[in-house]
Amino acid sequence: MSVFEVQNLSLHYLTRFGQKIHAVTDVSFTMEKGEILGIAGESGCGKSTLVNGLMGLFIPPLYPTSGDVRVGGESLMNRSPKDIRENVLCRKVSMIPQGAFNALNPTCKVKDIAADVIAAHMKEVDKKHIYSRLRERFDLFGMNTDKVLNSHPIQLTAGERQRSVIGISTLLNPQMVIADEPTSALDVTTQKVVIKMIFDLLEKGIFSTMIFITHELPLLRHVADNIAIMYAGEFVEVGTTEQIVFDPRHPYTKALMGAMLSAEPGQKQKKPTAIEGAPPNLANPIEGCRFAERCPVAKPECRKNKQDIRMVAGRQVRCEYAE
Amino acid sequence: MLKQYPTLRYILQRGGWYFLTFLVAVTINFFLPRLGANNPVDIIMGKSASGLSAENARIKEESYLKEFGLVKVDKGEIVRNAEGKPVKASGLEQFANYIKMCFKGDLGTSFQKYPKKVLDVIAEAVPWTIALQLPTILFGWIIGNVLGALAAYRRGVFDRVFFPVALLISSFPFFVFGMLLVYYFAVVLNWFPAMGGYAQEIIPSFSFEFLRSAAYYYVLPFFSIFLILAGGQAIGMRSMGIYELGTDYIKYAKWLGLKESKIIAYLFRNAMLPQLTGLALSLGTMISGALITEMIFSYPGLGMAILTAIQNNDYPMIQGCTLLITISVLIANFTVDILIGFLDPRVKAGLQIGKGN
Amino acid sequence: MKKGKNVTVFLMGVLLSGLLALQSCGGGKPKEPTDESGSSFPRTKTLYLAGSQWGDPNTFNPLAESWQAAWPVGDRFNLMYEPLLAYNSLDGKIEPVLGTLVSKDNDSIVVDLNPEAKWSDGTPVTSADVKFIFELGRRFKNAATAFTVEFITGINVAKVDVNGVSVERLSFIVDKKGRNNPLVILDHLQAVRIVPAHVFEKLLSENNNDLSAVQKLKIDDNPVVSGPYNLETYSNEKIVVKRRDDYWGAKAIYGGKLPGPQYIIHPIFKSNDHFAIALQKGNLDASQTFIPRIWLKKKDGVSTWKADAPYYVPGSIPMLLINTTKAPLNDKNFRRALAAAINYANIKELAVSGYSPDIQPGLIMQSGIEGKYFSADDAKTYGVTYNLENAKKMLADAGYRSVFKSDGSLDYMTDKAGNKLPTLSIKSPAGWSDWEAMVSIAVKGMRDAGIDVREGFVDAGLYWPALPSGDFDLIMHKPAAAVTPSLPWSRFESIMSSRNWVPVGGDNKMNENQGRYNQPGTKEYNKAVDSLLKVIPILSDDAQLTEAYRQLNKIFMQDQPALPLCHLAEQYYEFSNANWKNWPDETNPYAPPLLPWIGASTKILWQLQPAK
Amino acid sequence: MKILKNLLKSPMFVTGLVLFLATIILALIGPYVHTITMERVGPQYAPPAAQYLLGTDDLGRDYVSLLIRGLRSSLYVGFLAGIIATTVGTLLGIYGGFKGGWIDDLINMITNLFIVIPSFVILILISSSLKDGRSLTLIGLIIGMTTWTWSARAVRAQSAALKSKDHISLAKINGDGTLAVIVKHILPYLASYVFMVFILQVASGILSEAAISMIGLGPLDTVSLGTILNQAKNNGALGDGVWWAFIPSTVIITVIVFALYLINTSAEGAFNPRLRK
Repeated sequence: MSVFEVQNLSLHYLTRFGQKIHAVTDVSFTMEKGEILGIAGESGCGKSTLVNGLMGLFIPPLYPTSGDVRVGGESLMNRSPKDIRENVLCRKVSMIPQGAFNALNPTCKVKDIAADVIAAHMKEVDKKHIYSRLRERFDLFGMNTDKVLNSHPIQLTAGERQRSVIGISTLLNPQMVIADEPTSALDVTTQKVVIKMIFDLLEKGIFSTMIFITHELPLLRHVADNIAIMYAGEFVEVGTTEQIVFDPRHPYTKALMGAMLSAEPGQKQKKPTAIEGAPPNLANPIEGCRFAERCPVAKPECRKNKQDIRMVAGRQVRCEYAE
Repeated sequence: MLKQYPTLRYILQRGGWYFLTFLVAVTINFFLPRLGANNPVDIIMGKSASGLSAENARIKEESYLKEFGLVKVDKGEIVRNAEGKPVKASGLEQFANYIKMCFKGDLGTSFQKYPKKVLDVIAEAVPWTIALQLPTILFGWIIGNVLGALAAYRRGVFDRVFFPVALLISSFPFFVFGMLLVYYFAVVLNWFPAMGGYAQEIIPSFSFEFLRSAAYYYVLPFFSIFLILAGGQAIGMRSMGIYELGTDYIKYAKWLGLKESKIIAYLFRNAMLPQLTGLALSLGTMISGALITEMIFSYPGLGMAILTAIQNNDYPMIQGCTLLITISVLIANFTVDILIGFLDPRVKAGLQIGKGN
Repeated sequence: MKKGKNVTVFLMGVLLSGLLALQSCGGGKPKEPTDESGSSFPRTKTLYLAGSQWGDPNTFNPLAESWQAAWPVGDRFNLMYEPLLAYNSLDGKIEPVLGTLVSKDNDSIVVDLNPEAKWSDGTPVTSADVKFIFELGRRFKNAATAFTVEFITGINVAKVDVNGVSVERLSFIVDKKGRNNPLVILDHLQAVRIVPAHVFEKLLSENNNDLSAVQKLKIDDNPVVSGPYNLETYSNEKIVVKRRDDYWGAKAIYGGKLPGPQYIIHPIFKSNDHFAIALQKGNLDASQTFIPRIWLKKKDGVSTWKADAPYYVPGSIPMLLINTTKAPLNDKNFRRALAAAINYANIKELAVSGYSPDIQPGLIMQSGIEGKYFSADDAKTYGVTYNLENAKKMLADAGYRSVFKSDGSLDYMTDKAGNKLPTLSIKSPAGWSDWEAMVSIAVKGMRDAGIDVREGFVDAGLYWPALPSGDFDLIMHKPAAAVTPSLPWSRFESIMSSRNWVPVGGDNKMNENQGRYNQPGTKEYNKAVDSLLKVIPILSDDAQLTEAYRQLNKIFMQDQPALPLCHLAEQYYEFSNANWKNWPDETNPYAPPLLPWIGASTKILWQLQPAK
Repeated sequence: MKILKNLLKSPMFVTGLVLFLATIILALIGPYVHTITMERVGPQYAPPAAQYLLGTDDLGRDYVSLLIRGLRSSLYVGFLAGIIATTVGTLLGIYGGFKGGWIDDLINMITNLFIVIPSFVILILISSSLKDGRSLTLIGLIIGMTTWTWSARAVRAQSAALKSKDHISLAKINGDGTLAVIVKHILPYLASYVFMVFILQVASGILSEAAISMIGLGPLDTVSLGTILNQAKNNGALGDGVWWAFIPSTVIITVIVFALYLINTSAEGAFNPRLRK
């Protein structure tokens, strides 16, 4: 049994005027223990929506259209928000958000936020116990634990903050950790430290699998086992890191790589926007290839023919002409 | 020298500015009324001279000028110029005299309420003003902010109904609201008394009867201010709350699966900080703020005293009242400055890094 | 700095301790009441009256200025300190209080002091008390009653035997070389309240004979009074007086009867409309305030003297004083045109809710006690009434020309020589709504007649100093507002007298004739005015008196130094029978329509009965 | 443009704008549709009837005419006060927030001074030294001169937050003068915020005028919505059930202020994307 399974997951937003926006369409993948999956794509491609879907967090106006998400065999679909909140978030699937700089409540001390997390998921735990557990966990991170726990976020360095966030998110040993650009605001040295810490935690078995979302493909190269490229709500190519980085087959992946590889790793200014044109409007039903409008090698029928995932050179590609 | 005690330095620095503000305000409040064209004695004489001969009127006028310290006095006699007219005391001389008296704890005697002491007038009126305003402002602030935070967090139907209503309520001119309350609940329905601070047949004392009566008479004035105040606060809080709702830490808290009540608490705690400044301002200005409510309900308080003092150029009264307002505004602001320094770690951290505020 | 801090700390202390001690705002004395119900005054024994005290009660010192002292000590209130005589404004009779009027002639006014009269400390009221207050002005020029010494040279005291009782007979000697005015002395005898000399002499000697120091005392702790009530308690919300069961007059004047109400409470309201609400709700038994559209309140039990318009008894005349030293206002034809341009009917209906009769030209009212001096023929012959066409004609005849803008509205006015005249302004205190309405209506009419006039509503702080210094074009004023024995002479005197004439400018002030009418020493000076004003007070023959008044009124109408607007009550008088009944009214006129603390109306207190 | 488009989609904004424009149109074309007359047209407090649609006041004048006049006055006062308060407040707020240090403290002190001195003290004192007394313009000026403190505080906070933004630090390093930085780099960012401050100041100006008139310190040279209410109060109209003396002017004040609040709130949502959802 896989640790994490996603089958044909489609998600939509329902606007106030009854319009459906299909933000995520037909996403499938499975992950095994110890695996790190990188997801890359332009901003607005549906990454963040997918993240909510993967956690079973369907807060209106976000609704699941179809498909299933299973963690350790347990489905996250059709469960009450309270159930998800209490039993899934943090315990099964946990999130390391983007921009840890602001992710911690500025008016609370780190230990209080962490204690709130424990209190939210466990019944009748006494404070002392919570703090000793916290200290134990934070001692793993190679920081001045007492100082960090007793500080307000503003008093911490960026690295300390990011590590605190990771510490808090993994406090309850989730099976899956979703990290959204966890290192984007950090300098190169700190980035390395943080990534090392993530590997450590994975190795120690504190969490089992991880999804690493970024638009910095070069970073994924050092981190991920597999990479999924997302475009306009769809996975367009999924393969091993080697395959995606050195041998992309989908035109979009190729374009993305072209824009990417020239950039120095860690330089966030260069965003993968060098591709001309804009993604399609997901409110309108799209029949053909979603990338066709911007695709340098598009053929007329691309706009008509629905593109399905197919296996090309050992990886999944959503392009009938890829080879 | 205080580098190692940044908090203390911050407090002293703020305090220093407030003290300076205080000095300037007292000076301005002293000289401002005296810039006006009319002399308080002229106003008094206009009322009390009819039927007097010119000679007697002059004598009376001079005795007032002397009594109020508006002319120079030497050994109990008015100093006169060559024509025998009294020599006016200059503004600076009056100011020096005023400051001297202040240090003795004497704010002087009211011209208009002669021979009442300014301090007595204030001591009689201020408890009512505070009793009317303080709970109203505090309750209005708390309830408005809680509702605003709820509206921000819940959105949906509650917000869609609550928000326009709050907006409409705070658009309403509060004095008309007060008058309509009087008309409907006092005159038409006869549920509540129309005016006064307590029943006329009661003498103020610490008896149950007085307190009950005061509470009964308190209802309409309270609501006349409360609803509109709470509405305004709720709107401010709602928009602060929605702003905070979009911040990363709230999103993260949701992802962490924190309880709703906890998230609202986070929201409230952060959105409240800017609202505190508003609270300080209303608390500071409450001394003069209840004037219209006093008029509409014939409620006891300082507002009317200030208005009549200014209309009649009652210098000592104006000075006394503005001194009180100055002190309360500045203390309220100072307190909030310090409080925010303690409540908001961002400000505190800023101090330690040495950025000032 | 340390001391400044002390003040701060002290003030904050006041703030906080005040919050904790609401009862300390009781003003004078937080004395426990003594009646049976603990902390309240039973409604059936308490009379609620209002309208005489508007601000905080500041002092109860009878030597303070009358505007400073709180009800019932200031003004002409006689509940605590009593005058010698009381004037009945209904029949013009002088009624006895501490004294009885024996005779009045041009040499002296003679009053017998009631031998029964006693102070609340048991000492009798004697001639020493009377002399103390009437002659205080000789000892201290700044005494509030200093005006009396201009009129009397002294008070002679004699012991006489009246019906077998030894009585002190006081002769107030008219100062013939001075003002020579027994009429005003009569006013004073019912306006000046007698105070206990033994109490105040003691206070004076304790204060080094410094009257200012004594005037500062509040005299609010069990004061020594002669009247039927004494101060019980007060705060900024109300003043309470309690019936004195040992009041000397109960036996000596009222046949052993005490007044009905045990307490009188005067609530202090901050807004005009509260009086009407309080009367309607039965929280107030009588009031003396302007309540518009009083007929609408009838259904709620609020009554007035007359059941129908004008509801009240006219007694005073609000008018526009004209600054007669300024062009074009120095032209009497112009002034008469102003008088013809005012729509008096509109003023009566809109500004004062119809509480005025249709007025006749001149300064004499056509009804009441002074009605006997009124001549309808004179009014018709010499007076000016509202007539726009006539006003325009008068202006044109006098050489004034109005220039209109293209839209038909008035632009400006030119005088005989063709010079543009400045816009005239009518000063009136802002917020006195009935006066504001009168001014607006007057301005409207004058502009319709082509006169460039505007409303000049100013804060009271500017109005009061403007009046005596003559700093106005036209100004609202109500001269001789109190109904006293000297009316209508005092009204003429305060509009027309040149006795103290000084020009406008500098520190010059005039406390009567503020419009500077009839400047002495000029060729226009009309000697007849001042000689008539001088002779009327010493005329005793009714025919001569009527003739003199006719002359004076004729001059007034011809010269028009002021513009009377309507005839209003001296004091408004509204009452409710809900809790106390038997108030005097037109059908039961046992006392004048005043609240029961002025003049002859005090006797109302003995006639009131609880309604239930 | 995009913001405007977004705004026009917001029902709150559209409602606010329509209401506000309606009052403006009423003020502008009212005199052409309805003959304005300050003459007496009927008895005192005549109830609404064909010849005077909203009845008459204490002087028998037509309330429709008075309300149109009053509306014009109130809008004038609101805009005058709003412009002054926003200009003064924005300039001082931006400058203080941007400069920081003792200049900020000084400006903060001036702000506090204006809070400490009650506005009606200034109003009475100034009007007593002017020959013509309190004019509508004077009241607008004084409301503006005493309410800018609020704008200054609000703008200061925004400006202080902007100060640390990269492009501004860059401009400073490039040697631009303070004024240049403020005009070129800060004002454009704050424009939308200043607009919202202005909207609120206009609303508060209209309410303040009404409150000042209610105390009896209203304009002496013209009719305003506040003076209409004050007249009605002084003449005991409420006690006699003369609702037409109160309700129409109250409704107009409420509608203007409500419309401005709606515009402000929806604009806040448009300018601040976080509020948009």
